[in-house]
Amino acid sequence: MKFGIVVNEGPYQHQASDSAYLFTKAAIENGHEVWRVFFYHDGVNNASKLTEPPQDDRHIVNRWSKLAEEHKVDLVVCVAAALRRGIKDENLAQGFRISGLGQLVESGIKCDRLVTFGD
Amino acid sequence: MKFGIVVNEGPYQHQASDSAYLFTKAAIENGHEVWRVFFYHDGVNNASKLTEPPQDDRHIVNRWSKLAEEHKVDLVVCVAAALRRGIKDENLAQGFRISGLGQLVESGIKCDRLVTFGD
Amino acid sequence: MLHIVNKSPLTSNTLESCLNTATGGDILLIEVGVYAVTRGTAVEAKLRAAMGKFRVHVLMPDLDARGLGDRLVEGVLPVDYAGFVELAASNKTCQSWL
Amino acid sequence: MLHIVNKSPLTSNTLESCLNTATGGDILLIEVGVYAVTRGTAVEAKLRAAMGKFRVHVLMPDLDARGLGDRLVEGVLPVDYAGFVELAASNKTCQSWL
Amino acid sequence: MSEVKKFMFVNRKAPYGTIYALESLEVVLITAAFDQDVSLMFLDDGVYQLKKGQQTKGIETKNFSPAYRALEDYDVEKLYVDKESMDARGLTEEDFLVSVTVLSRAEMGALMDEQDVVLSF
Amino acid sequence: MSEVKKFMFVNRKAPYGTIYALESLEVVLITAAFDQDVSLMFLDDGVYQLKKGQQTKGIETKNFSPAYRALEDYDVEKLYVDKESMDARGLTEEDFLVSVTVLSRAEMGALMDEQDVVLSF
Repeated sequence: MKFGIVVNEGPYQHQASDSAYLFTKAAIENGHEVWRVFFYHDGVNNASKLTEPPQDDRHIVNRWSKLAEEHKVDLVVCVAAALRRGIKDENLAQGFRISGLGQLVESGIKCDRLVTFGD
Repeated sequence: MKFGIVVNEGPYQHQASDSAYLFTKAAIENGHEVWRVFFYHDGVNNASKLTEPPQDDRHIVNRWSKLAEEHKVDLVVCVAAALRRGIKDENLAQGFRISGLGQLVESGIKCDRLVTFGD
Repeated sequence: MLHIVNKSPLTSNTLESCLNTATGGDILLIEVGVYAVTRGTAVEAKLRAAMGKFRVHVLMPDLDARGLGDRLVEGVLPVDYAGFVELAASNKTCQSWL
Repeated sequence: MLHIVNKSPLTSNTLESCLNTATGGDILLIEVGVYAVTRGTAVEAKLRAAMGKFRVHVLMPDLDARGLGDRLVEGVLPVDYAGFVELAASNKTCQSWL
Repeated sequence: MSEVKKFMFVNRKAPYGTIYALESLEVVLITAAFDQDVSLMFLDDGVYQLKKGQQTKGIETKNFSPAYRALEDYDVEKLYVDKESMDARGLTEEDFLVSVTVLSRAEMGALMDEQDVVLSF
Repeated sequence: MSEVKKFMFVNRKAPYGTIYALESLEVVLITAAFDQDVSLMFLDDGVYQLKKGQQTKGIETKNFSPAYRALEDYDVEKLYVDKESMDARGLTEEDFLVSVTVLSRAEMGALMDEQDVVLSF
C-alpha cells in the first residue's frame, strides 16, 4: 500500500516528528511504500542541516535523511512555510527538497492513505 | 520598571512572538525598560536571518532586530535550544546573541517583572 | 498577582484551572483566550461567577482581531497593550497559564 | 475510518469532540492521548461508554513511555507501530484530530 | 488530472492564535485548482474562523478572512458548520462571512465517512 | 550572588508529548546553581511527569525521569503536587518517583502568591 505522510511540527519541541518517523519506518518494514513525507508549517524545521542535538539525544534530522537515502522516500518541504521560517537550499539537509503545496495535494491524490502528525 | 520577556514559540506558527513584540514595544513606549528578551524552546527560531515572509506579511525577525538596535534590548537565544533547532552564529539575525539558560535565570533575578509568551 | 490566559475556554481546561487555583487579583485574557469574555458562550456563567473574585481584563486588539469587540460581557475591563504593560507593572508577579 | 487522537482527555476537549462526531470504527490513542485509556481517571466512564460504539486502540510504546503500560482499561486493544500501520492500511481514510 | 478524490478539510482551530486557519485556506485553493472535490468542515473553535468583522490592525497581522468570500470564485461551495460548536460559542449563521450549511455532529460524522482524504487544521 | 528570589516552576504538561517537562528540569537545576529559592509545582497533566516506571525505548527518546530523583542532590526539595489533578488521573503518592507535598488547589494558589518569579512549562 502507498502511504503519504504529513508532518506539521518541528523537531524536539513536539512529539509529532518522532511519531511520523517511527510510523514511516514501521510502514516500510512491513512491506508498504512511503511515497512522500510532506513537511508543513513548523514541520519544515525538520529539514535544517544545522541542527545539532546533545550527544545522548536522537538526531531527528539525520534520521529522516538516512530514511530518504536508504528507502528512496521523497522528503518535501513546503516552500512558503520554509521561507517564513528561514529554511532554504543553503541550510537544507540531505535528502530533502523544497517545493510547493501542490505536492501535498498530489500526495492526497496519488497515495492510498494519507496520515498526518501534528499538534 | 525593568521587564524581562520570555518567548517560547517560533514566528508565524503561533501568536506568542507577535504578542511578546507588541508588549515589548508598548512597555518601551510607556517609559519602561525591557532589559532582556530570552528566546527559549521553538522561540529560538525567531532569530533566523534566513526568514523571508510574503511581501504583505509582517517580518517578525526584522522587527525584533530593529527593536534591539533602536532601544538596546538584549535579545538572547538559548544555546541548547538553538543547537537542537539549527540556529547558529552563521544564520543568526542582527541584534541577537546566543547564550546559556543562566541568562534566563538572571532575567528573573535582575528584572522587576518577568512576562512569558508561549503555547 | 496577574494571571494571563491565552487558551480557548471551550477547548482547553486552562482557564478553569486558573480560576480554580488563583486566589484572586487580576486575570487577563489574550490571544485565543479572549473568546472567554464574549456574550452567549457556554462558559459565560462560569466567567460571571469568577468576576466576583477576580478583576477580569481582556486585550482588545486580540478581541477585535477575532471580530468580537462588540460582544464583551459587561464588567470585563478592556485594555490595550499599554494597559497590559500597566497590569504587569502593578502586580508583583505574573503567571502565564501556558 | 481511523480516528487518531493525540491530546490529553483531561486538559483538552479533542477526544470528546471525536467521540461525539465520529460514527464508529477505529479510534487510536497516541502521544499524550494515551492517558485516556488508563484506569482510574476522571474520563474512564466516558471511555468505557465509547467502547460500545468504537474499537479503541492504544499505541503501547507511547503508553510505556509514560509509565502506564500496566494500567490499561480492559478491552482497549494495544498496538505497536506495525499495528498502527495496519490500522491505517485497513481503513479507507484516516483523520488526525489535531 | 483525471482522478478526482473527495478532500475534506477539518478546521478546528481559532484564527490568528496559530497559523493553521490561514494555511488551510491555501491548501483548499490549491486542491480546488487540482479539480478535486473539496469540502470544508468547521468544528469546535474552527467556527470562529468565519466570524464577520475581524479587524487585525491592532495585532499587526494580515486579516485573511475576506478570502472565505473568495472561495466560491474557485467553485469551493461546500462549507459545513457544526451546530453544537456554533451554539456553544453564542454564534448564529448571521455572524458568518459566507453562507454555510449547518449540520449536527452526527451529520458531520457521516460526511467524514464519505471522504477519500481528510486533512486536519 | 547575594540576591535571593523565590522562583516557582509551574509544570502543567505531560512528558514526551512536548519538550517542556525536560526543559523545566534544566532551568530548575540552573536556578538552584544560582542559589535561588526554588519550588516546583505539578498541576493538571504536569503530575504525569513524576510517574514511576517510564520506559521510553519504544519511542526512541531519552527517559529523563531519573533526573527528578537527582533534584535533592541540588537541594531542590520543594515539590508540590495538586491533589485534585492527581485524583482526576487515578494517581496516588505511591506512583511518584520522588516524595512530594500534596496540596489542595487553594493551597497551590496561596503558594503562587508568595513567589517573586513564576516560570511556566
